[in-house]
Amino acid sequence: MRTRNFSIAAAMLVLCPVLTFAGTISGKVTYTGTPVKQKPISMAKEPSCDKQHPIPITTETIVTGANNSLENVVVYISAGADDANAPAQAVTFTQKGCQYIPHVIALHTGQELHVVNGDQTSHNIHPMPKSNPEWNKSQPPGAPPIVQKFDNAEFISVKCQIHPWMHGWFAVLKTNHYAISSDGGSFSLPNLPPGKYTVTAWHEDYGTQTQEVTITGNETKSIDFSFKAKAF
Amino acid sequence: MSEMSVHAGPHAAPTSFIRKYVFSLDHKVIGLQYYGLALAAVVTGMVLSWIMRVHLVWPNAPIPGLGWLSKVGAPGGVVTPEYYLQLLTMHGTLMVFFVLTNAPFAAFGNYFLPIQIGAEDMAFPRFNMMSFWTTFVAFCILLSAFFVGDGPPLSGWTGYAPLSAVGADAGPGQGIGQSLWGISIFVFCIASLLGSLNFIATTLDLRTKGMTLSRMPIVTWAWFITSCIALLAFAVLLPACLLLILDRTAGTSFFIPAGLNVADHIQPHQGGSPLLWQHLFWFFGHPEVYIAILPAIGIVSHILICNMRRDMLSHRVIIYCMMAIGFLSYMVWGHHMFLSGMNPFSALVFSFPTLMITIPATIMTLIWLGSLYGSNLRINSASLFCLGFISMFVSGGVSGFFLAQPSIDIYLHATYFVVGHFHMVMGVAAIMGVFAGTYFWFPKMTGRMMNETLGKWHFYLTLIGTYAIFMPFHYLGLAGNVRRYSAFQDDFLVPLIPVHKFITYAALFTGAAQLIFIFNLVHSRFKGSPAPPNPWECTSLEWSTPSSPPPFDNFGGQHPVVHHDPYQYGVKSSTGDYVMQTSPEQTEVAS
Amino acid sequence: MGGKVFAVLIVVIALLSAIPIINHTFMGASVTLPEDISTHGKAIDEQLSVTMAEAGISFLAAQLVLGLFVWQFAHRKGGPTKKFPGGATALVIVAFLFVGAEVLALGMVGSKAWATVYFKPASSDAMQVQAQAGQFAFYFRYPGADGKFGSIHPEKIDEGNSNFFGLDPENDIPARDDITSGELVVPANKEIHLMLHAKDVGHSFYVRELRIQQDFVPGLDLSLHFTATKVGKYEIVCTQLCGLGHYNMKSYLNVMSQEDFDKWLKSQSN
Amino acid sequence: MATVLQPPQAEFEQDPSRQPGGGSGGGFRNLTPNGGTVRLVKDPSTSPTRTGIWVGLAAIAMSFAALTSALYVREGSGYADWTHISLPSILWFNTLALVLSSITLERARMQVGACMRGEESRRSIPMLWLNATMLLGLVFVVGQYFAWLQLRSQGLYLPTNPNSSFFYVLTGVHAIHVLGGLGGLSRVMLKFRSTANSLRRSTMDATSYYWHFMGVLWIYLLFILWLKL
Repeated sequence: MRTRNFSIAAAMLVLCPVLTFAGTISGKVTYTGTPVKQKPISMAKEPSCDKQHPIPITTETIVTGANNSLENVVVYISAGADDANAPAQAVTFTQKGCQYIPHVIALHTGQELHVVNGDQTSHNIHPMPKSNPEWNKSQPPGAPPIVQKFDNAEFISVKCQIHPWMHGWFAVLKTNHYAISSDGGSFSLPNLPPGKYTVTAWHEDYGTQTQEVTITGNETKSIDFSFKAKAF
Repeated sequence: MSEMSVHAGPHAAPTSFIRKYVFSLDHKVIGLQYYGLALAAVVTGMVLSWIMRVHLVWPNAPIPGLGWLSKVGAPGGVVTPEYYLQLLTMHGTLMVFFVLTNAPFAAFGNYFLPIQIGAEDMAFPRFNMMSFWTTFVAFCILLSAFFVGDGPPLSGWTGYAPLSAVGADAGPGQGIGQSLWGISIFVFCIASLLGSLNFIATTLDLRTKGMTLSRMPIVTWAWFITSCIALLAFAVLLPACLLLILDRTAGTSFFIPAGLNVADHIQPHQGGSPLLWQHLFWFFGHPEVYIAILPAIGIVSHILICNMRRDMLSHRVIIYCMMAIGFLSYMVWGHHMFLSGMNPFSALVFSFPTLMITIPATIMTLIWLGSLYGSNLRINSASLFCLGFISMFVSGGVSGFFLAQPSIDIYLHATYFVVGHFHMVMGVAAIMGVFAGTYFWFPKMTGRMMNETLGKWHFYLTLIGTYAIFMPFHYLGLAGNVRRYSAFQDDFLVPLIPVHKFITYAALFTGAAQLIFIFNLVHSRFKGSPAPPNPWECTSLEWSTPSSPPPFDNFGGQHPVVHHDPYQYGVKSSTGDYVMQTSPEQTEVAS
Repeated sequence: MGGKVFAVLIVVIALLSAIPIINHTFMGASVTLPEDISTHGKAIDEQLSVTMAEAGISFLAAQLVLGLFVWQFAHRKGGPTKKFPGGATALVIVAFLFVGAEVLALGMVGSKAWATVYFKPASSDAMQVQAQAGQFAFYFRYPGADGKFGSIHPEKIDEGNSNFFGLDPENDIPARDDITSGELVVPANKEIHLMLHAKDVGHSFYVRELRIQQDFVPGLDLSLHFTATKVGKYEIVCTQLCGLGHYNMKSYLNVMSQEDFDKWLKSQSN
Repeated sequence: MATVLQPPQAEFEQDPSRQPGGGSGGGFRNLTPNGGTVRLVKDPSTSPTRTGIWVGLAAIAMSFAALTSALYVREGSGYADWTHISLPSILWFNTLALVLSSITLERARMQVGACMRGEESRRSIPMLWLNATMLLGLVFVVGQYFAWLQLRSQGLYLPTNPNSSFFYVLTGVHAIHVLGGLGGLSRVMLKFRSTANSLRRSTMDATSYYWHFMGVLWIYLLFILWLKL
């Protein structure tokens, strides 16, 4: 997961002085109950994308893995970590096959976001923030990346107006300590200096959960999050 | 309103440059200013149409320089879907309001109506000046939309609510851009009202001795009838724009119904009626078509008579036809709304008067053709464009047969058939009238002749080009090609793209041909051969002025006296085969 | 000289322009009109053909006469002008009698075709389907087993999560078995009663082969009814400017045999 | 090609001053009669000002017709938000003021006419009536403003409901037109007071037609508001 690797790298930059005692919080996100079946998406109206998906893809609101693991959950330090600056590197958000890749990205407030169109058709990127200015731009094929920043932390729903099934999320955070649960719902927040942390897990449909974790010295604390699946 | 009384006296000739050429009260200068404004607008509008045509057939091709011109609208020079619609909206608005309303009506009307009735100036010169400069302001407001926020509006020149009313949620340009559009049209309405008021009062009150209503040339009548139509039409669009602006800015709900979810934003409105906007707009919108075409009809008849060296079989019938059309134009607005949820019965109610308009239109055409028969037709740039006008008027007219019938409209509504129809009948035809007028009156306006050879080439290329562009539109429409699409992706549209390629080439070609005209205009203005006082041997008053261009008060401190009906041709007289309206000479009309 | 050039030019242009019309009218080769798959479309097509014949004839006649007269009378060396036989009166009478009668006839016949589409409401046993148009897609929904549509909550609309109509299955029982679809699937030879609902701005429902076009008017739920006679897939496009994605706003009308349709409906409901 | 000719012989009227009232077409001459002293005009012939004012009033009437028909369509739009609002009581007082102002203006017009015909030398009397009209006009406009305040105090603002929207729009647009009338009136007074005495009968008449029309228009609007809101 590119975002995560890079966030580790970023964290290293920030934390090199205390690297000797760097703790790690890692764990797994799971769900209980039966989540609603994700519906297949018909891309009939966009042939160039349709032919890229011989098996129709489904909506990505709830992505589950083996043994009840839940993916696309943003796990981050909501309190306790030093409020580092935004890293210089940009986060890239790609539109390919009329899908957002990845479905959820996390970035730091003020960090550069590059939106890239990898398709042969025009896309329209329309984030709907609450506390940041809203914008709505189209991107023809071959057009340069759209470069934007968000100054306030929030979770922003993103849509493509031309292809209404395209839906993604920008998790704009005040910290560089974040991870997005992937393959098997696992996550890991490395390079944490000793201290008391609040870890928050956010899911676009199931909401948020928090846990208190204390890191003393060079250790790896493991915590798990478990969300209750909604019937509808 | 009582403003008008004070200026109604003959005003002294100005001396300062500003008063002479900028804030001039002289109807001739104001007419030229209108002409210049229309020229600026038509060039802009044409360039926009070029960009659109190119984008349609090469959707992903970067257009050189465009990326620099509009970073948001065309990143890297590739036109975005919204930018296409924004260009389309601006093209329509510029052409309909600032070209088709200004050039044949305001420009030529201002210059020649007072002269043709033997007056020193308009009835209210200061109103006249205000009306031009208000139009200019409207023009600037509209163009400024290119440079604000995310660009001009994208809801088309008809600005259908709620798309035009809900604001930025509806897409790029629907924020401040759309507001500027509304304000611009609002201001334009005020200007047009002042203008028409001036035309009407002038025609009714400032006619010189002997210039009875029945002795006014056809074109004077055309301007007069047009100003009557415009007065009522713009008086309706004005409040409509006000309500639209209030919906956008003050949170009222005239046009916005409840429970709209636009781009995941629930709109804080309720109870408005989108159809209300359509009714108000088209009550203006359809008469507007005739505001564009009637002056052209007048100009063409006037010039044709002079070049046929005979009166029309009956030029009065043409005037009556124009009146009939003007009257009918207020009973047909619903034919734009057959499919927008009106009571299906009212569709028929609107359909019949629409079909009725065919009758006066046919009568006029027959009179033109019948008058050509046995005439001594002179072929020059002006008369050629008149003939071109007739051809276009017919071509665009017959396609009206189809659209006037609700049953066929079910299939053809909102296809390229409609686009072809109105571009031919109100776009190209009216513009041909303007070209004819320009070639015909240029000697009077500048004292120099235009180059005839260039003029004829300009005509032939324009005629071929415009047919090549707009005839295929009809067949695209019959194939169900939907209009206002920024790209053709649907399975049934892709096979039509070659036709669109052809049209694009034709459009570029025709546009290039207009450069001949621009060159001719500029070159002749300075280097053209000096014009005799009455180069076309025409009878109406504008050719009786002591000089070309006419002196400040048109007739050098004197007042012409009119003795004849406007078109005394084919007679034996001291001057040749015609008698000036101002000449006391009595002759037998030999016909 | 100039006159003759114009005359030739205008005649050539007129003939070239009219070739498709002539084909359509006299050779019976339709002008790119797609095949009609509706029960009411025939009347419209006939009306279109009649109109095209009349329009084509008047178009050609006018252009050719124009060319002829210009050819004949341009630059005659002076001399008295000839008057058109009958003069203005004759022409006016001709216009009134012929054109007047023609357009009136057109109007009358045409209004019959219009009436077949719009004047009689959908029959009671017509299959009810709801269509929703929004920026920039069509969605369709079938009432499901209970034959009732769940109510629409605009604020609950979430296309990213396939809740196109803003249904609330949690609290709204009829909504639970509603079947929503991205394309309009209908059985052949059965009357469909389509209820149009606009989510945001104005849109329009246009299927060329069905000879149907009707606007979606926000706040005003219109409805139309049709019977498709031929199995196949046909494009539904939006013809009312609705925003930046207008060109891309389309869906499919999928006409199936009754049994295929039942299968499809079953596959959707579970 | 155009053959070059001598300028055609045309007859021109040499004496620009013409007696007023020429039936065949007007011309500026009618406005500046022999001697140029405007006061001597007894019965001014048709002047563009008179025509113009009627044309202008036609346009205004059309605009308000459009607005009121919009009101009817909006009411019939089928959405149940057409809530009755009670008209501010002060409107009746304003109406009275406007009607009175029309009467005073008519009085003033007669007096001015008398002055112009020289039958009345003192200009103070017409001025008195003109001032009265001016005052009543101002009373009306201020009264309308108070009417708005009354509505606002009931929590009815422009966007509150269609009825309040239409109330503000109709009264607002009308008030703007009345202000225009007041402007015209003040110009009439200035001209009448000025030593040059450049006031024309047509100006006086046009202004008063406009003013009366504003009164009639207001009564029509009041009726619509009373009927519909």
